[in-house]
Amino acid sequence: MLGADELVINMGPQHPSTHGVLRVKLKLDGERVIGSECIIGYLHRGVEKIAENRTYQQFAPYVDRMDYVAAVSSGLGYCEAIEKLLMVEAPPRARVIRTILTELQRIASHLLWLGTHALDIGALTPLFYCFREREEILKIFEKYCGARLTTHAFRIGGLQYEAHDTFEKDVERFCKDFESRIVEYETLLTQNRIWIGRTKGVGILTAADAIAFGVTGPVLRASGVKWDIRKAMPYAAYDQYKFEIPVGTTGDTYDRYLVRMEEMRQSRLICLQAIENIPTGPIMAKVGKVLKPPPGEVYHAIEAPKGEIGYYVVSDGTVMPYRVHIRPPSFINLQAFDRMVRGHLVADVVAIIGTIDIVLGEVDR
Amino acid sequence: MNALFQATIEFLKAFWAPLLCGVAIVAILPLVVGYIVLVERKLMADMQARLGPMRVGPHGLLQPIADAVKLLIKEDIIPDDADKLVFWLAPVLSVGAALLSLAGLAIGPAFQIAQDINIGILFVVGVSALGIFGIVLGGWASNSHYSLMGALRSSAQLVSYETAAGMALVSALLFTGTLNIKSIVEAQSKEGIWFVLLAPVAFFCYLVASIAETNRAPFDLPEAESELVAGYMTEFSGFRWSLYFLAEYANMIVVASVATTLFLGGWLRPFASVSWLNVLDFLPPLLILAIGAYCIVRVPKQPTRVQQMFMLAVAGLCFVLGLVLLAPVVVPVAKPFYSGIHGGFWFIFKVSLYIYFFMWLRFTIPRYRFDQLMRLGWHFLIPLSIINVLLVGVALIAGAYFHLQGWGLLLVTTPAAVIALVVALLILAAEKSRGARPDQTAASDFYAG
Amino acid sequence: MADEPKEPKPPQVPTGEKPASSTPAVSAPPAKPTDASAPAAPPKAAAPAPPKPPVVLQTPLDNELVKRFRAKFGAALLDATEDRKQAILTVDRARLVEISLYLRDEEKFDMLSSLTAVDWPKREKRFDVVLELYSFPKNERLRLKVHAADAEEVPSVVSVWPSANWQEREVFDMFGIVFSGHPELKRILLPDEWQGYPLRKDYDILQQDTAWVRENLGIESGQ
Amino acid sequence: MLDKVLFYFFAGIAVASAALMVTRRNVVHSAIFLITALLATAGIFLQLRAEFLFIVQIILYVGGIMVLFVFVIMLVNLDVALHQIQFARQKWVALLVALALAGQVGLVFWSSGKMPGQGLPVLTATAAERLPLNSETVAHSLFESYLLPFEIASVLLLVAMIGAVVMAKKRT
Repeated sequence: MLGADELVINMGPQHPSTHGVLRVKLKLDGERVIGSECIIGYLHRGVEKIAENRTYQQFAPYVDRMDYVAAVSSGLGYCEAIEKLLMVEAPPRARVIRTILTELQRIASHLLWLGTHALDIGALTPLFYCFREREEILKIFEKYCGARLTTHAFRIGGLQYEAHDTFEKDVERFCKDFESRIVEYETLLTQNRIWIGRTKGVGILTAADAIAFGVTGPVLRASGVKWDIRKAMPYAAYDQYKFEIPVGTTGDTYDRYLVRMEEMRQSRLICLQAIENIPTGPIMAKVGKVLKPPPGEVYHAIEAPKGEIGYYVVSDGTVMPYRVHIRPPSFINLQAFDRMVRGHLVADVVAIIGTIDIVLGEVDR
Repeated sequence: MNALFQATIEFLKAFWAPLLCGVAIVAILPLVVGYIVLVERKLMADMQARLGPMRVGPHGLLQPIADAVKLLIKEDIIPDDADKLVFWLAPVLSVGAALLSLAGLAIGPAFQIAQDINIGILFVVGVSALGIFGIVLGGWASNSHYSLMGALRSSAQLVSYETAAGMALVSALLFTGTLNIKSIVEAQSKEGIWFVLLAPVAFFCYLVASIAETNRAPFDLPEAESELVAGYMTEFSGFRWSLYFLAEYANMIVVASVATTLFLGGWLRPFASVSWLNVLDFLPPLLILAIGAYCIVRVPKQPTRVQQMFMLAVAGLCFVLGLVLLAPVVVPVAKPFYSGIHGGFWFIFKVSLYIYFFMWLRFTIPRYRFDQLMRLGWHFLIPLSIINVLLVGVALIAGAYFHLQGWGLLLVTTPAAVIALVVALLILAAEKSRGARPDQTAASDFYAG
Repeated sequence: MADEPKEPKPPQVPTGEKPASSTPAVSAPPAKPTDASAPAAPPKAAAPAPPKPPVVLQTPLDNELVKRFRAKFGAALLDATEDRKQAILTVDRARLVEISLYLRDEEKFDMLSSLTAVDWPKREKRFDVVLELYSFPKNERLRLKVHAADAEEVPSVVSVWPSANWQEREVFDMFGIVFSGHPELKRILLPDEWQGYPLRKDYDILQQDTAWVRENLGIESGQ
Repeated sequence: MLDKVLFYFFAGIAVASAALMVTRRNVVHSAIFLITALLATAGIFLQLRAEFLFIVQIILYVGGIMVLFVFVIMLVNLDVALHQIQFARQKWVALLVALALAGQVGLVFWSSGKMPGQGLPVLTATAAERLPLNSETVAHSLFESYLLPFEIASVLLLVAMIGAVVMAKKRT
């Protein structure tokens, strides 16, 4: 450990702050990281292989199990990809409800990130505040479709369930409460000297690097690239709503924190705009019980809480997809980890893993 | 053999009372620590919008006992490659040092085990610092990278902050001119003012340094669970682990007691020398009685009969305590016991407040990074405390020149504190401009100190 | 499962390989902003597409990009099609890196969002390696394909887009396609010693490396 | 009687752990025995009613220097040191030095026995209660009788400290 020697330390796969079964091999000089290697695959379930052996509808619940803290978003991406393949479109009402639920899911996912990230850096209390609000969102999910975590809320072609009676009221109440709750988190963290000391200048990712590594989502935006699929290639009903894309300047951990906080605010605004005016009408497009998309292929990506989640689906005209490839944001974003972590201390490794916001279910699929 | 026996008898004859007190401390301390932990969990729960332990006993009041039983009957695991002897020795060292240093403390004028050692405060500080060996050796003996790094961090941290704490103590000792614990408190009683007012900067330095020394958040890096799993405790489990735990909380009590003795007037009631404020003597008994009354109110709400009985018992205990506290104030016969009983109350009260502050910090703020912690210690706290010692010395000479006493000393110590504060701000500003340099973190070697 | 109380008639499904598909439903959605010819460059995809949209979904693509591309690389562009308004270029495997550099630097496809492969065992060259490119300035996606036979190596594009690194490892892991020039080509999701490539079509879903499972997990089967 | 028992107790521990400290192969074990030896010595100080020396011994030697010792030991790769042959060549030198020292000590005892009153000073026992407070005594002798040496030593230490800092700075 004295200067010249390197110490190789294994973080994980059982480590409290690798957020699952990520294993990081760190090469250390003292406590300074001079190299890292992520070893993944501990949670590999062969989702893409399963897809080739299930029908289009049967596979839909599987995507919920990838990013299990943002199942609604994964589901939306899959359903829209297959709709594109089928060349149908969900009716307006379904699209608006999808938008609301997806934005709520974005808030829930960011809340989980905030709580665990703060816990990694040693702030115990925000976790419980975040879970308190996340619980409200999960209750809305539960009321809507009966499930809280792996919701399978959407169907190919629209929705299975009509929004429950108190849907608008629940969402509105949550949004009203949530405004002051974000202020609570910010009081605990944003101006805190230690928090700033721990996050500012840590894990800097320049815009050029971010693009080169294919990083998307809040991590990319914190590096100063104003790019959000909701604006760039609007899907669901996002073209109807006004919202801002927050961007950072330096691309450090603190910026990513600020970007995600602002995103939660924007998601809240989108929800408020959406419940103002939910169109009436059918919630399901005309698709058959047996889905046989015409042969061909399609790539469809949406803005999940963690970044671009893309589905590349190839159809051979049968009831089962010929090939489904999922572009998981966590997996791609994690590639930039090595770039972000070099030259930092072990304590920063934890902050950086937290700030990328990975879910190992999605990294390993 | 006969001679040895005789010597033992002689020894016991001479020291039976302190020995008994020592045994009492060893016996009671784990219980006290258990309940401090319970209070901590309850406070944390309250600040985090949840309830905390609620299952064992009413409001989780029996939780510490359940925890203790669980820890005691856990399997004792020693890693294969561990150094068995040191692994066995380390937690014992840690807890031994913490318990030994408690012996020097005076909980009220009547209760002190090692009476009249004229190095009193040094004994407490010096012996409690030995606990570091438990941590370092335990970390080394575990033969694990995480443990070793935790141990290294711990020793570096302790060595750094010990200096600042020592300097802060020196500032306060300048006022007393003695190391004897009783004399320190008596000096504050004579001056009629607590040293926290005379040396606020020293108190602040000691506060920060004592948090770091006890490895509490935001300086809990040796056991930072998000980075080092559990630091030096990673490989320890069951009873050994609980010994470390015990040592940590005993150390908290020690540093809180030292701070109370030196800065917060020890067992003195607030404004002890102001006679018209003697009504304050009714505060402690009333407080305890109120708690007892609240317990009575809560009795019908307890779900089971056992819990109701338990609540009643707690209430009864409170009433007895309250009456004991009330007696010296009301009954003339019990007057001689006043200073002992009320002194004990105030001492424990102040220690609890100090510990409460530790807990409050832990729930509120994130953790420092190791280099930031070292920088805070070496670049800010140590210079500040050294400068403060000089300033307090100058202030005392000035005070002697003007024949100032008691509250009058504030005339000279306040400017000294203000100057120290300005210095502190200057140091911070300088640090900030240093921190602005981009290569700053890359070049600093934080182990070099 | 779409349990809708309607629709007695399932959409017609084609049985042949490629053509003759007629989906009566809303074809070529106008409201949905499409990817290939997004707002930034509307007139590009104009030329040959319109005549018969519902019948053949894969139409030849001949926009400005393809023209420039053809002028520069000529025969290296094997095929240019459009499927559901998404542009697909099939290029020569040998010149992949060169083409990638051109696309990144000249055509500003600065992000590689996804890299994967598809297995067509009956074809002469069984693998398609599929690169999904995105251009920030143009807000446009482009799909790049190369064909590769079983033992053929595909040039790695890690030097062009670092984000290809893990994705190429994943493709190697799942399909056994070797990427020449990859800095560290080894399995990523499966254990290093695993035998077989699970996403190949001839790898059954219940199949596993029994020897590995027995040796490392101490059980007979993971199923 | 009690005094004697305590003295032999502490002295025995000190001698035994000193011997163990030298003979142990494992550096950390050696350090532990050194700590024990120092603590036992502190115990003897305490028995002599030199409380200040006792606590200074504990704070400085055990709490300060030994922590740094152990710290450095842990930074060094122990496995390498364990397998090296240590001090093989100096064995005879060491033996010689030890013998010389032993002879010297023996000579002092022998001569003091020969010439009562001129060899080792024999102090008369004083009751513990009437002893002067020894932290004060130490302070007086340091800051009054031996002020100049004390200050010179302080300056020397300061110079050493600054020198160490400068050297450490240069390295990086």
